[in-house]
Amino acid sequence: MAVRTFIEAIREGLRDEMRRDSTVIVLGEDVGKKGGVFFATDGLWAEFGDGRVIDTPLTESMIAGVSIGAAANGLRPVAEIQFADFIFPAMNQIIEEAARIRYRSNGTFGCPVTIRAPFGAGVHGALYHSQSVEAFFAHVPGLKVVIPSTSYDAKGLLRSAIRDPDPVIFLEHKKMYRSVRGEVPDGEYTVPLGRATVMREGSRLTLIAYGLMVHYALDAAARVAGEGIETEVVDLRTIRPLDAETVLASVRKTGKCLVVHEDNRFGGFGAEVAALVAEEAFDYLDGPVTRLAGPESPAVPYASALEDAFLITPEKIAGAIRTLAAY
Amino acid sequence: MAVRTFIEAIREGLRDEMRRDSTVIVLGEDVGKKGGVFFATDGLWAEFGDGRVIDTPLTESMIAGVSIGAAANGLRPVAEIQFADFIFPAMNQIIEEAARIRYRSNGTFGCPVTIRAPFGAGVHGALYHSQSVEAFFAHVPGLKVVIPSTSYDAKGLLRSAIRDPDPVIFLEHKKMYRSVRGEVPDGEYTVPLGRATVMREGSRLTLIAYGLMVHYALDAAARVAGEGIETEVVDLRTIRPLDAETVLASVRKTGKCLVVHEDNRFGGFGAEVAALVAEEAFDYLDGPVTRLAGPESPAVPYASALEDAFLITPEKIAGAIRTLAAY
Amino acid sequence: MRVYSRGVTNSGVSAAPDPVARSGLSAARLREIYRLMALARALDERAWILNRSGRVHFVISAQGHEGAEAGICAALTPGRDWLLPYYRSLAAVLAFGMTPREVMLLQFGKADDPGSGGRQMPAHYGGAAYRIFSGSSPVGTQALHAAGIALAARLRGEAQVATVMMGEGAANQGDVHEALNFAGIHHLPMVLVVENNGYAISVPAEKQVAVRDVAIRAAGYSMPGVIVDGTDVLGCYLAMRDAVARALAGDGPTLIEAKVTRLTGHSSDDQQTKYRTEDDLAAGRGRDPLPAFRDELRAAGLLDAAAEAQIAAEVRGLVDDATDFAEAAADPDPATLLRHVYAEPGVPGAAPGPPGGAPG
Amino acid sequence: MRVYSRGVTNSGVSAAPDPVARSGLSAARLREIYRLMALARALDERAWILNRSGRVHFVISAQGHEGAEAGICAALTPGRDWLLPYYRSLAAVLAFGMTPREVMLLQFGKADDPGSGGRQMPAHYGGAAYRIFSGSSPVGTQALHAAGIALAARLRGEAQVATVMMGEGAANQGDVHEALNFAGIHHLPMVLVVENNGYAISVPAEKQVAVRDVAIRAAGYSMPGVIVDGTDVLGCYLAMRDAVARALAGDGPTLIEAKVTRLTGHSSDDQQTKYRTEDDLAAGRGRDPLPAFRDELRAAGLLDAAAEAQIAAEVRGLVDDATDFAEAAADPDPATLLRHVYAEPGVPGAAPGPPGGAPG
Ligand SMILES: Cc1ncc(C[n+]2csc(CCOP(=O)(O)OP(=O)(O)O)c2C)c(N)n1
Ligand SMILES: Cc1ncc(C[n+]2csc(CCOP(=O)(O)OP(=O)(O)O)c2C)c(N)n1
Ligand SMILES: [Mg+2]
Ligand SMILES: [Mg+2]
Repeated sequence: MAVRTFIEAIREGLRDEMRRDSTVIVLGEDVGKKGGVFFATDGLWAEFGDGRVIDTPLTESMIAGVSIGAAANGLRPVAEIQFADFIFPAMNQIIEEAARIRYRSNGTFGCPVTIRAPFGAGVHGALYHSQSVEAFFAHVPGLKVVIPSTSYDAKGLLRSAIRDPDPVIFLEHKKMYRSVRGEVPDGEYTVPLGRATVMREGSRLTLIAYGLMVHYALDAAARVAGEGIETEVVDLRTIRPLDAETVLASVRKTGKCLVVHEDNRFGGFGAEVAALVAEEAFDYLDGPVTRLAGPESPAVPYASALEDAFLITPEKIAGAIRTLAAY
Repeated sequence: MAVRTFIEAIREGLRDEMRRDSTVIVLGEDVGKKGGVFFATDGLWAEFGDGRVIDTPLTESMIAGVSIGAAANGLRPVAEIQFADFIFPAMNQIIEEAARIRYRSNGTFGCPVTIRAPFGAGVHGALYHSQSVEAFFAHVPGLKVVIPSTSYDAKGLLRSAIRDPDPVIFLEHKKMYRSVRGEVPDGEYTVPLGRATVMREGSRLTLIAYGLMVHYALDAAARVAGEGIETEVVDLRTIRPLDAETVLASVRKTGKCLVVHEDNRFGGFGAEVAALVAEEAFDYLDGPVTRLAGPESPAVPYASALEDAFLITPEKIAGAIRTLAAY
Repeated sequence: MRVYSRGVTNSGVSAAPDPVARSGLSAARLREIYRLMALARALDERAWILNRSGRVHFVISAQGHEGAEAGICAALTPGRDWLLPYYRSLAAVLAFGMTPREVMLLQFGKADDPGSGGRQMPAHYGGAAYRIFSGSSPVGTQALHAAGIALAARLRGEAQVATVMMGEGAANQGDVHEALNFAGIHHLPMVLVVENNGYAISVPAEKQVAVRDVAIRAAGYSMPGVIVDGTDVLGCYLAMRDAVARALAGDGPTLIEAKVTRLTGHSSDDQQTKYRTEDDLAAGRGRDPLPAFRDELRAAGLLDAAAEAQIAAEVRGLVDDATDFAEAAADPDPATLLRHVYAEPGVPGAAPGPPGGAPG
Repeated sequence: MRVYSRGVTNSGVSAAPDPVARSGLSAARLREIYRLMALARALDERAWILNRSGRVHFVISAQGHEGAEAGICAALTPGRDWLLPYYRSLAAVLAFGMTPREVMLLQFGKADDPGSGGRQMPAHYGGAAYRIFSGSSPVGTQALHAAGIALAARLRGEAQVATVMMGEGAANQGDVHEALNFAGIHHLPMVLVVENNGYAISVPAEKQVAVRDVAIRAAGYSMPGVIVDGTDVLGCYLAMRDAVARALAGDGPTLIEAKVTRLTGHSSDDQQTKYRTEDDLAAGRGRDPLPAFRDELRAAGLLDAAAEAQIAAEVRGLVDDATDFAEAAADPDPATLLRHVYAEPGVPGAAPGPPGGAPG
């Protein structure tokens, strides 16, 4: 096993799938010679050429829409949206088209498209290079939404996403690209979509997270462990379909549930997790299902003082754990 | 007081605001001579002319974007999106622009734009003339989202929306346009944004709804009242900002909460209400917060047999009330 | 910008008025085209009767658009080429092989509707077996799908043309601009057919399009822009024949604007007298492609009374049969409401393109 | 399509090489334009130094674009007209009245940044006092805002021109097509300035734009399309002067494409040697508008060594002052994180347009 940064794992996943399946193409802004603004596609253009690694015009709706058409005609496009913040021009193509093609055609057309996008804050990206967009897509039947937190999962889930016959939104927290590293097997492996994983076992409460927040949650859990609070940390990995079983099994065991995400709280994905738990694990709960999430600001401001005030930190999580544990 | 259908109340609201304030303009597809596909703007073109009632090209992003610019230069545009299903091309303008202009400019620019759109199913509209889109917008700080259920509220809330200094998404369930009627005062009145209202008092459980579902909820509440189940029905009216006080006060009284909407359940607006209640009213709950919502289908199918299977009905609501009441 | 009009051939010289000589199509093929138009018209008229008698909820009509579509599709090769239709593409989907029964199954929303199993509104065509890509209601989106389909064909080195149809109102959508730009950059085998009927529901062209001719925009994407008269079926055919040749030669896309007329209200929910003058409506009726093409064939001696009567009888029979068949067909089973949200094991759900092809 | 180039005046006849005669601008005004360009350049260079020394997180550069912007803005009337800039519009925002201190406050993300109070990334300009509309990062959206601003001006019968700037990559966005179409239909007083520097980050123009000249697209919206050389500052001025006259006369919008060069990487995060050849970079450096304009003024005897030195000193002083001022300025108060999400009582938050004007 080799140690890989998060971004290296993604790059390898792309490369391996392109080698394995000649119908896989990559398209997006600057994915060619430059190799992507975060270098996720670095080296692919050199290896696979202009035909399969396409530098597109600066038009996100086109990136999504052309991917849909190409998929209808036998390809498996992996589209990159340069920043998740710029996915909104493609919303119509993703929600009205990609997500509904199989349904509206009664199963006669499919849409095997993967759309990758870096999301999340903490890198001085300001209002438009920091957003979390998962809630918009998680709500849409017909889509799958994947958010890995480790190098291993990033590669394994990406390969599954590319092979999946349905459209997958694959969100990568950009702060993890170089800060997260971990072991990745050299050979073929995949991680199935739709399965959460317990990253740390605990008895006192369940903490549900995904992406970067998993790392912060583990950090927080380690801090409070010294105080005798044993936190179980569940990494959702795929938020649609949600692995309700794993979530509920954990909460039924611990009796308490804290959901953490960086996106703003109101109508965020945490609401779904909380609502699920509140309904399905009601008899097991001995404390309120609690959400710790980004503030109700339209976006993340640039100035460090403001950005810091916005961000979720391990300290804030530890605080929320303590409060809930003490309930 | 005159009796008005829901659509008449909206039309009068538009007309009265245009008469009151010469900066109010109306724009959208077919809003001019035709008066809109549902006749919401009928008569406005004849009264106010080409300058203030603008038939736009078939381009929703333009409708939203031009409204934003016009608002920056002193107008108060009321844009119509012909069907809520067609709002997705405008998502970028609404979410990235309208919702963030005040914030990003530190309060030096505002965005007094109202965007009206008919939504909802039950009129054989099939996949693309039936959608519920409220969850997408309710999640976005900077936006307000209004969904009236009565003629009185439709007019009063629309006037408040138009006068509001911030962008308001104003969603009208199209099945109510002609089927709902009610008294509307002749003179000036408004209904404040952000305030829910208790439509029926009850002690056994709280039912939270908005739009058409309020009527179905009242119907269902009347049915189960005969069985001794007294249901309190709360009409949210504005879903962002949410009147958490009214919701929580009701649930703290009844101890049980059922949320109903037509949109699909997963990540729908009901999740936010359920999560709020689960967290803030935990100690008062004597039953699981329950959601009754549309199925996880990417849209509403055309054939009546399928559409009927999709739709929420008073019977289904009554069933959910009975189950929760019996908990 | 090129204009194909009667009396002008492909190569620009003055033509004999004879349709066979002008088009290079056989008399039999020309009668087939006429028959297709007549069939489309008859199916469409029947749908209105069904609607007005309360048997179907909704009709959106192809009347006035049949000539352009029939001419254009005559230059395409069903089975090889792809069609991305819109709701007025009835003649086109018939040309691509969809049967009257299938059209009526969609009109009634029945389980056996091949494109959607009764899920889509009438006129929202789709048919994997015919390479007709499933369409949605939001207009213009399918231009990008056409570009994607063309890109895949090109990558595999397969000769396929992706033809996408829409109204002039839809052509203003951002997606169409982005599709033309992408297709222009990559010289994709794609043809955009804009059926300009002068209205987007009630909004006249002057208020929706900043130019008189949408075709002029083609120059902005390095592709030919062509204007054809939608009542000149063979002009449409010739324009498309050139566009297809260009596409297959790797020279890239073409934008064809067909000037057509909308003979009905926008849909069964629309009353067009509210916003169109009687003069305007009369002018429209004068541009009906069906009698125009019939007269052209008659004048050239290619259609006699007997042939006409035979076609009329055949068409009537097909429409009656399709109506009866579809009306009697089974409704979708409510238990299928949640099928095909995601791929199901054993259901391929892939387009007919060779899935395992080896591009690059 | 019109082309404004050196030696050709507005009216098409061969011109005297004298800048004053060619432009009709006074020698003092020409020196002012040069000073503006030099100031923009110096501020920009300072930002890179600050970035490379770790004092600011991010720079996105205007170097190479100053000539086009300075020339264009010389034809506008700050206070009356509106600017919808993009991240390379440093010279334009200075022309509209933004001060070097204000630019640096934005660069450092300080509380007193007038456009956003430190909330926006550097180069995301805005300033209600200057009629500079607050911009976002998603490219192209501001074209629609410009159309809306122009619409409001027209409705009130006020003489205002809305000028919107963007790169040639951004011009492919659907929003830009929709904005041009709307502006064309309504003959709005709007000018779209496309600053074509041949790249969208790393993607060369051939892969992002299907045509060589974006200006050709203007014809598709019934407006003039104009090409100007971005090193020809007065050509840019003349083109814009005509566009402004047209806009104010009610004749509608204009699309001006300025051929410019990007002298730096896309931003401080980009290494352009990875995707550009040394020849290409050298050619770009040869098209720097700053020495070109300086030489033009020198040659005409409008700028002597003393004047040049004085401008240089002045600019250095302004940049030093702005840097020191901004670096020392206060950071935003974290307690303000949730302010201005919605209107606050007492904060007007409206644009400077007359809010109560009586249109129609
Ligand atoms: C994105 C979107 N907005 C609005 C509509 C509603 N709508 C359906 S057809 C139509 C007019 C279309 O006009 P045009 O494109 O000219 O086609 P025509 O019907 O005239 O053939 C409109 C506004 C839609 N289907 N999609
Ligand atoms: C909608 C959107 N997609 C992607 C980006 C990321 N991005 C920022 S600038 C840029 C390239 C812009 O190129 P161009 O418009 O030619 O302007 P230039 O930077 O060359 O002046 C890209 C891709 C963005 N800001 N907005
Ligand atoms: Mg039309
Ligand atoms: Mg550029």
